[in-house]
Amino acid sequence: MKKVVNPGIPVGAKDYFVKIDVFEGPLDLLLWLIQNNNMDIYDIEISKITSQYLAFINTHEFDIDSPAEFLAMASLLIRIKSSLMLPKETEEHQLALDEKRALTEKLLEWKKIKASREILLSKFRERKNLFRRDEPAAIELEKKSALSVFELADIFGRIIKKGFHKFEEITGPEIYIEDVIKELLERIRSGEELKFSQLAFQNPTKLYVAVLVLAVLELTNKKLVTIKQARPFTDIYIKPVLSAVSGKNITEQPSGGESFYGNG
Amino acid sequence: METAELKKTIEALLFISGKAISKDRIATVTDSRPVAVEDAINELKLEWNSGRHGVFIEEIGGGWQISTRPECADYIIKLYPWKGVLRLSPSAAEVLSIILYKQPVTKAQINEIRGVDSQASVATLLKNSLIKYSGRKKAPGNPRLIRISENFYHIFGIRDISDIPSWKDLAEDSRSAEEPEIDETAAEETAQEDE
Amino acid sequence: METAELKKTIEALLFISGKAISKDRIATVTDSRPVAVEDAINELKLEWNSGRHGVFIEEIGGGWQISTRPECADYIIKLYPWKGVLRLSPSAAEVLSIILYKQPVTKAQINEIRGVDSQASVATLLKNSLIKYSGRKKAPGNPRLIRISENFYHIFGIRDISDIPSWKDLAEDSRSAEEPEIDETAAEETAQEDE
Repeated sequence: MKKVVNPGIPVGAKDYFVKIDVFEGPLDLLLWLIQNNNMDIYDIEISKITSQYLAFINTHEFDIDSPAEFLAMASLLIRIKSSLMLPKETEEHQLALDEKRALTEKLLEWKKIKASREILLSKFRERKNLFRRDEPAAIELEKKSALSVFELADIFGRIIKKGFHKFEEITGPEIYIEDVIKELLERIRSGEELKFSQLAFQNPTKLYVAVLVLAVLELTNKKLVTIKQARPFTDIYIKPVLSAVSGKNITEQPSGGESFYGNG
Repeated sequence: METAELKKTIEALLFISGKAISKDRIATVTDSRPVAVEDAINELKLEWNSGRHGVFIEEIGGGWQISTRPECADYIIKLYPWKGVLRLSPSAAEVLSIILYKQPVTKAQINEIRGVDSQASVATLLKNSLIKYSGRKKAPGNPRLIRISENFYHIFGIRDISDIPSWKDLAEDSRSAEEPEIDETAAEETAQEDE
Repeated sequence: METAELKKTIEALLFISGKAISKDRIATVTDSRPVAVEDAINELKLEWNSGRHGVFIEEIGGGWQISTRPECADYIIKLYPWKGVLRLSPSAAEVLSIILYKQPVTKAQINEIRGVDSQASVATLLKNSLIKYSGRKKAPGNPRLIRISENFYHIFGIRDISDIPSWKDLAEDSRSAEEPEIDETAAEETAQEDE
């Protein structure tokens, strides 16, 4: 932040060397001059202020950030000053009075903005060490569908009703024994011992459990696995018959055909 | 840094981050030994992970993060509907319904039923693990067969296959009703789902 | 929802959000009465805001949020260096003041009040989400209107509009000090303009 020293214009003896922030704009400078002269903002002594203003911008032209605006203010001040020297009845004099009033209004508004600026700057300093997260936390929620299965069924119903297609019997969702067998084979290929309860738990539906039983029996029948149960109502363990599992049987579709189980 | 201060600082870091921070990173930032960080986090866990709080400290992939308790998930979804909701475009929903009731089907069969190409919808459904490829049809070209995947059951909140309504029953109902009740508006504005 | 559950849920919501959430929003999401929400938050404040924790619950812009304690600032900046970069120049503060009291305003109006061009300050404030464009003025050229944004309240720690002096109370001149009348209506109007 640039500092300028009081430009040596006639001010009260109280502040000969006043260090001030570089003026933000012409209003800033004007207000500072008015306050330094202990002038009533509602009754600005235009000629005094104008000469001090001009003196300042002449000596500080290189410190000024936006010279055009400072010059515009200078010409306004000069215009008001010269018009006020005309007789009171003249239109120019009345116009200058209006402009002077408007300038007072702007300065009063400017004072408020400056006061607010100071409040904001101090609040900012107080809080510069407080932080928050501006974005929602990155969390994983299990996604839920906005559509329900009933709506899906309805959509399907409407597709069918369009009548373009003759379907053979639609049976509803299906679980294929081939799929279950394939999955079991994939899992026991590594020599893993499977627990029936674990398998059933991954899709705990009556249909799946029923198909699972059939699949396990099928695999036993083909001598690909052995099943073992310590005593009634305890878990059933499914173990690979290693020689068979490592053979090429395993990659074949174990039982073909269209056998499936559905709820239709 | 003494333990109480370290604990405070770790709390601040975990809260402001919202995602996992590794032990080493915490140690570097707080200028502490990793062992001290671990001790402090264990103490914090005792305080935060009692079940009394709506958040807890969780170890994720070698780091720690603050997570919300599962029982708060419904309210979080109400606050940020886009966080946990999968929305399907009308065409993806159509394709999904066909796969649900006609599985296993090939892409060509789906296209035939809908009368339009369904490649984009199939890709969306695959990406969201709602459907899967499984097996090939014994037909020229051996096209891949598409089925509903296990994840479908979770996403649609179905426990049992018997929870899936028979489309025929619904079709009977909607014949008597004036209009099938489908939330077109919800589906329309949402061509693709948010993260 | 009973108090213990409500407290848990509010913790989870505040954590997830990061930004302030209003009492009404929390009440809607948790399906509770605003009074119950306020009570629960006051209890949470007693637990969280002891100074023993690295975070605390504070009221900002008419809502509540979790903020980190000032003594943790250095570590947070080490973890997220960009958190420490916000600087507020006097001219930016000035422009912000004009927007705060005159919103919605156009850039031209700001320039007119300051007597200098404010483009650079407006750009900085926009970049830091302290202000936002919102709508256009029905005037030649349809200039864009500028308002204070939500982040403003957080950065300056403003609970609600009564934390800021009303336009009338700012820098009272000796002349008007003789009639110290607080313009309640003006303050209310300003409050409504903010969102």
